[in-house]
Amino acid sequence: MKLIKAIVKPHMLDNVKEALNGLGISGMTTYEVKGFGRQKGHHELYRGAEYQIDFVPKVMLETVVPDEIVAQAVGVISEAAKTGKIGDGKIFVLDIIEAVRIRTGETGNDSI
Amino acid sequence: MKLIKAIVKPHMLDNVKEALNGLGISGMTTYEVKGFGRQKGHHELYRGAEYQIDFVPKVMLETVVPDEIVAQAVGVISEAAKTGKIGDGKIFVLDIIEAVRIRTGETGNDSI
Amino acid sequence: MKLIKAIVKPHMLDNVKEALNGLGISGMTTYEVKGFGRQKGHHELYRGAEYQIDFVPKVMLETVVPDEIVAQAVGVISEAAKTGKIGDGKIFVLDIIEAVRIRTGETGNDSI
Amino acid sequence: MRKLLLTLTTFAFAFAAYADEAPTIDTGDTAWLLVSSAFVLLMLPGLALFYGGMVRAKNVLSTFLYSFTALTVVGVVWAVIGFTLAFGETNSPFVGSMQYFMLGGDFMTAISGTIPLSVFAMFQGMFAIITVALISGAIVERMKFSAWIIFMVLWVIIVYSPVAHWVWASSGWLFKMGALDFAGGTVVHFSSGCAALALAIVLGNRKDFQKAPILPHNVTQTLVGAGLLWFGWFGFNAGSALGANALAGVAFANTMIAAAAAGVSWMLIEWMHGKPSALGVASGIVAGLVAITPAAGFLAPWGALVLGLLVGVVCCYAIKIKFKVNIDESLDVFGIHGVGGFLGAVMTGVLAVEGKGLISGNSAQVGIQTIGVLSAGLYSFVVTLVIAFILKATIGIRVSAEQEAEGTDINQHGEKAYN
Amino acid sequence: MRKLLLTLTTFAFAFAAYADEAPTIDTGDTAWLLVSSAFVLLMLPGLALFYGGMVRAKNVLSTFLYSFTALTVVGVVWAVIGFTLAFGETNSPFVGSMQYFMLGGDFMTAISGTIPLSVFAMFQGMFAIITVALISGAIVERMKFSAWIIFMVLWVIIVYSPVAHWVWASSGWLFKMGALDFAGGTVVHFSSGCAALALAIVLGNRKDFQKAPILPHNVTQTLVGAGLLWFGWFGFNAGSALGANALAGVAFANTMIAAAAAGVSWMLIEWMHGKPSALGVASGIVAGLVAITPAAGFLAPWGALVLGLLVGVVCCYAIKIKFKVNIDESLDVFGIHGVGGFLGAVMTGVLAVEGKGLISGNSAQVGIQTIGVLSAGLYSFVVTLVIAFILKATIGIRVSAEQEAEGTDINQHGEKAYN
Amino acid sequence: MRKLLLTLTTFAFAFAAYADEAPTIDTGDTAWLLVSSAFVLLMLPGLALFYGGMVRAKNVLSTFLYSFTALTVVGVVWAVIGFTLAFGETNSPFVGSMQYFMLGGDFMTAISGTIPLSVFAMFQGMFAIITVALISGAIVERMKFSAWIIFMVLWVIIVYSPVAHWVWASSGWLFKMGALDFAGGTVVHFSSGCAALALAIVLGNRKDFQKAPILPHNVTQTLVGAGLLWFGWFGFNAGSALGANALAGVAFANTMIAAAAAGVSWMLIEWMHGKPSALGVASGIVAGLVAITPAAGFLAPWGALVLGLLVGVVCCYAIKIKFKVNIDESLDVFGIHGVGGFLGAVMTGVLAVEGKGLISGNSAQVGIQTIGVLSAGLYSFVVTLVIAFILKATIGIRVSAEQEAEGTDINQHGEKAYN
Ligand SMILES: Nc1ncnc2c1ncn2[C@@H]1O[C@H](COP(=O)(O)OP(=O)(O)O)[C@@H](O)[C@H]1O
Ligand SMILES: Nc1ncnc2c1ncn2[C@@H]1O[C@H](COP(=O)(O)OP(=O)(O)O)[C@@H](O)[C@H]1O
Ligand SMILES: Nc1ncnc2c1ncn2[C@@H]1O[C@H](COP(=O)(O)OP(=O)(O)O)[C@@H](O)[C@H]1O
Repeated sequence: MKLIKAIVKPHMLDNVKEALNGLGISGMTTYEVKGFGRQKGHHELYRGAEYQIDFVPKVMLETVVPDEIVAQAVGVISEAAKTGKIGDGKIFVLDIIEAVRIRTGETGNDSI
Repeated sequence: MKLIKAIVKPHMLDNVKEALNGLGISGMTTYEVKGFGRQKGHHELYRGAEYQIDFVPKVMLETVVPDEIVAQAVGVISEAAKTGKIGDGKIFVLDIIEAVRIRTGETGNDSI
Repeated sequence: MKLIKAIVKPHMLDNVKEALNGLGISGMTTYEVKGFGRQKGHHELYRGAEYQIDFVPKVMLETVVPDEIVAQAVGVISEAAKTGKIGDGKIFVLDIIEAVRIRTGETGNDSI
Repeated sequence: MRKLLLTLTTFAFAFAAYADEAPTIDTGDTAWLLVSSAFVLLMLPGLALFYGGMVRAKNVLSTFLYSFTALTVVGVVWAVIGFTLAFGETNSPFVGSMQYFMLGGDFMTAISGTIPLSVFAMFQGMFAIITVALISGAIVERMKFSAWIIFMVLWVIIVYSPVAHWVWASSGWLFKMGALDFAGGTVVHFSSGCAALALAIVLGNRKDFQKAPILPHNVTQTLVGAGLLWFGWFGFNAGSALGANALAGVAFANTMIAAAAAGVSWMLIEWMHGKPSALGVASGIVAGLVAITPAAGFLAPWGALVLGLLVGVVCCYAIKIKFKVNIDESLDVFGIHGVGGFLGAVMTGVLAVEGKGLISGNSAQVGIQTIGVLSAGLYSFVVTLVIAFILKATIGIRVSAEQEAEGTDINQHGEKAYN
Repeated sequence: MRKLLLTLTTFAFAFAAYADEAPTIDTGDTAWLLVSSAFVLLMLPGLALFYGGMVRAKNVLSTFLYSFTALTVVGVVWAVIGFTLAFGETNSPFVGSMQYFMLGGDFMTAISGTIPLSVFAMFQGMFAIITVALISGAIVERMKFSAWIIFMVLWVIIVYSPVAHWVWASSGWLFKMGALDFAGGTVVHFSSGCAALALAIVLGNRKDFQKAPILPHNVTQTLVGAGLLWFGWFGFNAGSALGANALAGVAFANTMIAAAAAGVSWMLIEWMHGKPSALGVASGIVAGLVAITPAAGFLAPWGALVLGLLVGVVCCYAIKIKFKVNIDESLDVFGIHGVGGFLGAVMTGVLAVEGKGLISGNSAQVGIQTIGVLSAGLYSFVVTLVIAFILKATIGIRVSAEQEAEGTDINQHGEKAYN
Repeated sequence: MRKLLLTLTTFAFAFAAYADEAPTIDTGDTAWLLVSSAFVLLMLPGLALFYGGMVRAKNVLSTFLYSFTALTVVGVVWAVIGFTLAFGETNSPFVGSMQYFMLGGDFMTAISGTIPLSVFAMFQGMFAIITVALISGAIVERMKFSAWIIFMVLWVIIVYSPVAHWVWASSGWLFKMGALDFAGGTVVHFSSGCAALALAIVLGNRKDFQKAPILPHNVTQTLVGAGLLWFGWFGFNAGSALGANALAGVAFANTMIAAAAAGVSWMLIEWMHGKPSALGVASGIVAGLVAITPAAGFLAPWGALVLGLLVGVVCCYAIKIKFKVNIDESLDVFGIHGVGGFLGAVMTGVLAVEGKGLISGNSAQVGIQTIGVLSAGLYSFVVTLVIAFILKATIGIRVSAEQEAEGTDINQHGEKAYN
């Protein structure tokens, strides 16, 4: 199994989720993050003090999938999250040694 | 060392923390996430517009432990987080290549 | 490539970011977490009920870097995040199997 | 009743001329009107909270600013020209004279009824402000701020002030026709509801409307806002008695009862179809306040109860129409202020006691009410359409799709609400 | 004093009958009472914020709704039957007549003292509403919404209206006994405190009570709520003078002083044991306001200072009892309104000046006060127990354990406060 | 005008002595002043929100507490000694007598002008409270809570009460000199602005000032706060007419207009340099309210418009000075209340109508105004410096660097705002 971490634009999350569902991947976990990268942030001005805000709000999506469909999953995420503009985000793949479904105690591919 | 990522129900977190403490594991990091999976979300109705909210609030717990106690740790988390109802969550184990305690510069098992 | 996860004190984040920028690492993702560890939390008292709050607010910084500069990166983070007081945090390094820049489809070192 | 008292004032002036007896200020009436004016001002932060809670966090400051700039911009416009356009003495049925341009002339010493003219002018000014701000519920999350500012200036001059003249000035044509509007069901609510609809049509729907969930970011804000609105509305309605008298007492009681009743009936309808929601109770309260506005001084308490129960049901269904016709009048300005204001105006003709309404023997009133409210609404709708099209054709009326996705707070105002 | 004026009204009516001189409305008094009524209404959003800030985010809308449905549901019940049960003219020592059922009869024109009866009725209605809402502090995070709605209807009819009659109507038995309750220490605070205790007992503790931390989700809400409560309380207390007169001035001053003093003394006690907290200052302020309520028009300023300092200390300790006896009266309704209301009522008998209290030579008053407050409290406690048991046995009074864990906002109302 | 009425009161008393005709209470005036007092109290939660929204979440409760403890601590101090130091009858040009120590003597029955003395005393007390609270904007995120408490007690006794005597008591030296201060431009705003500056200097800058971004954690709080301030300010300014009369009406109108105008002009300046922000509109509104305070009853509406437009521009630039001189007067108390109060006081000398200002022929007034405002400011600045240095040398005035990083809510109050 592999853990896919995808950092995407917040308003593309729904798209990505549906694309993964399309592949039969229905388990995933998301959280809000702040990204730094090539995409510049913006200026904010509060009562005469100007601040360069570097971070850009992004969403991190994590999903653990069987080895067989990693490539496919990465592909559909890529496609579904793409706007073609800077700041579209990254996908990282990590190896998973073990996985457990707490409710049933199942492990491995059965658990995800 | 291994990184254990456990996605659990928010009100089970205290339980899990105590169980890990019982094993002598006192270092961990948690954050709030939104989970998608078999557990259905719920409907929300705002002024005539009905929305199916898929995400379910969960807590992610990450703890890095020495290889020797990984199995044990996974076991106690499983037990402590279980309600037996759908949505109890998952545990994933990943390999850690290196670990550093910033304060002292210690590395490896000494650092965690 | 490696994924560096660094848990640091919130007010040290700017320091760490600049140190990484100094190394030429400009891509990273951060989020707020709650840490448990040796650093004790604090007591809060609400209308006669006293609570021991164990968690301490921390920031998680994740950055994926080429293998060659992992050691250096870990070094500068360590340095930049250190106050010498308990609770300075940890750095964990994990292996990355694949990385993709969504916008361009580039993979590997080119993508980060 | 506001108009009745204005008439009385006119009579009083006339009488004074004959009898050489100057009209005098009553401190109790003046105290109540000073307070009422302040109460209505507080409805603006109230409205900002009410609306602001219902939008997404990335647009909340823009939403607040629609109300706060109504306070500032319309506040200035009213002092400069709005008041005199509405209430400057004249024989014109359509618009006031320039007598009080810049609040000059004898503004500082004149008396209106039993209160200083300055107090009357400020009380009326608060109505102009809230009416404009109400409209903003239809344009949230996508209108250009610059277009909003210009829109407000034009609308208060071209629409609000004249319509207020029609209904409340003693030479106004609707006033002369006998239309009853105690505190602004026609002038404030139906006219803003129609303007909201027109603006929503020209602006177009939000990208996510009927596509992705648009969840209210903070419902407690909306509830607190509803509470402030209710509080302020006592100034709005009972203040429209223009004195601290029995009429004010009745208007106060009716306002209380109608709001409570509509809060209950909206809740029950929701419960019938599912769960009773906080947003529903708040919406019902506001609907009740809207409907009782034109009627507050004309009904007996039982009439307020009936009207409140009715409007809670009607508006609870009315706000669903926008999904059917696919017009994103986002926060239901038409669905609540338009529909509720219309219902209140017409029902005033039905339920008014003391020989004023159908129920007490005046069968003509329902027709008069209907003509009055429709004329004002139609005028408001058409002029708003024209203004909106001109704005669209010149400086542009809507932010870009990218800006909409990013949120209007950052790109229109360079700031974020929550850090 | 409220009762004294009612007596005067009665006298005035009597006199009018003889002298053929109708009672007249004073515009200043009327203005003040209109305002006071609105001020008390604002205490409801204030209470919603005060309580809502102290619960967890998943239950905040339910908590807000307890106050907002008090406004709507009790608002309707009061108009239909509550007012007449409390104040309909009668010789009964226990309950009013049906004279003002549905606010009919001569409601729109009658005068009470120097103000329109409609204003008096609304002012009193706000008291009924806030009293019911106060109780909700004991039931947060676990009561079924349907049970709450039915509870409110029954409680205001069976408990509040009669007790108000006992204390404030000129034929009421406590009134006749000479019990002093300027603005509701007995009727409002002690009676709601006792009802809260009874409900908490029947409901049972929250699952997490004394087990897991139950942290207030937003203390700034609680502080803002305390601010609105303080503001509104001026209407509550100084409005109970039923006129804009010297008595109102004294009641206002005493309200200010007692609240300030209790805020200080609670803060100092906390500081003695650790750190002075924001929640503590807010709690002290409310405790001071509670205690001065029955006393506001009867004390000299130094008396208000003493009472305020005292209640801040007493309540700061009293709220810890619930942990000892393991009764989860969650937001300290009994600890603050019960204890503070009792203390205020009894201390009124001690500190009242002008021959009314112990300190000015009337040694009997303390006893009368104690009997008065205990009777009302006991009645409220017992009837509440009965209502609660009936609810429990029929529709159920508490959400399931799972719903409690999930939060009552989602499962009772189908919505979330923050998105 | 407040002083004029005080004089009238004195005359009235004198007259009463001769003519054996007691001064009487006017219920309308009393109603308005009761309300005005409550309105000003509401400015404190308003200020807490206004300031609290601009700090970081870890310091918001401390920031709220500065205002709430002003209510409690200064509330007590004012009752005990502040009021009598300011307004106890005397011939001293500098400080009042002990006549009303502990609000004793004939406090409960005395009359001031046409209102009960108790009402006058509370109205004035609210001014003392808000003045102290305003200062706190300069010390947020770093002052020790204990030092703040002691500072308040000393400052209200040594600075506020005497200065109020100078300006508003009929024997006060600035009053006798003829300085005009309708509602407190000098006493409240410039004096608190100068105190803020002094405190900021002694405290030193926040660690992050000009180093790391210090973002407002919740701008909606700040906007709601601005709304409550505006609302309350009507009591502040129009209440200073000490009656519900034409003067109150004018003061009300001018307050409305100046606030609106300054909100507009600040917005336009920001727009010129970039984007118009919500924080800017709110700041402009407050600046307008500050500047009109000393002038409210003396200007014609056009004067209020001019003054409002002017102060919006001036303060929008003035708040940038702190970055140049590197003095962290954090929330711009000097930049807005100091600068705005000074401008308002001086411009009152220019724009006052009816022969009081330069524009209506009184060329001496500008000089008198300048002397008046500078004397009060200088006195406030110097005494504050002394108090601050003593606090620093004894109990310490600032939290440790570590505590500052952690946030003052946790370490000063043991609690967190948001959980
Ligand atoms: N090396 C990295 N490690 C971790 N996260 C990264 C890295 N580089 C970029 N990111 C994340 O991806 C997001 C998008 O990257 P950015 O460089 O702005 O645009 P793009 O992906 O289009 O080149 C960033 O906001 C950040 O959250
Ligand atoms: N493949 C997956 N990858 C990442 N997270 C997952 C995956 N599957 C489930 N989760 C997480 O686990 C939670 C529980 O899973 P769910 O399928 O709802 O119930 P259960 O674990 O009882 O089968 C989800 O809400 C989600 O956060
Ligand atoms: N074994 C672990 N796994 C994951 N996170 C850890 C672990 N140990 C510590 N942490 C994180 O590092 C933070 C600092 O650790 P702590 O033990 O408090 O201090 P120090 O790093 O100075 O020894 C914790 O708050 C927690 O977020």
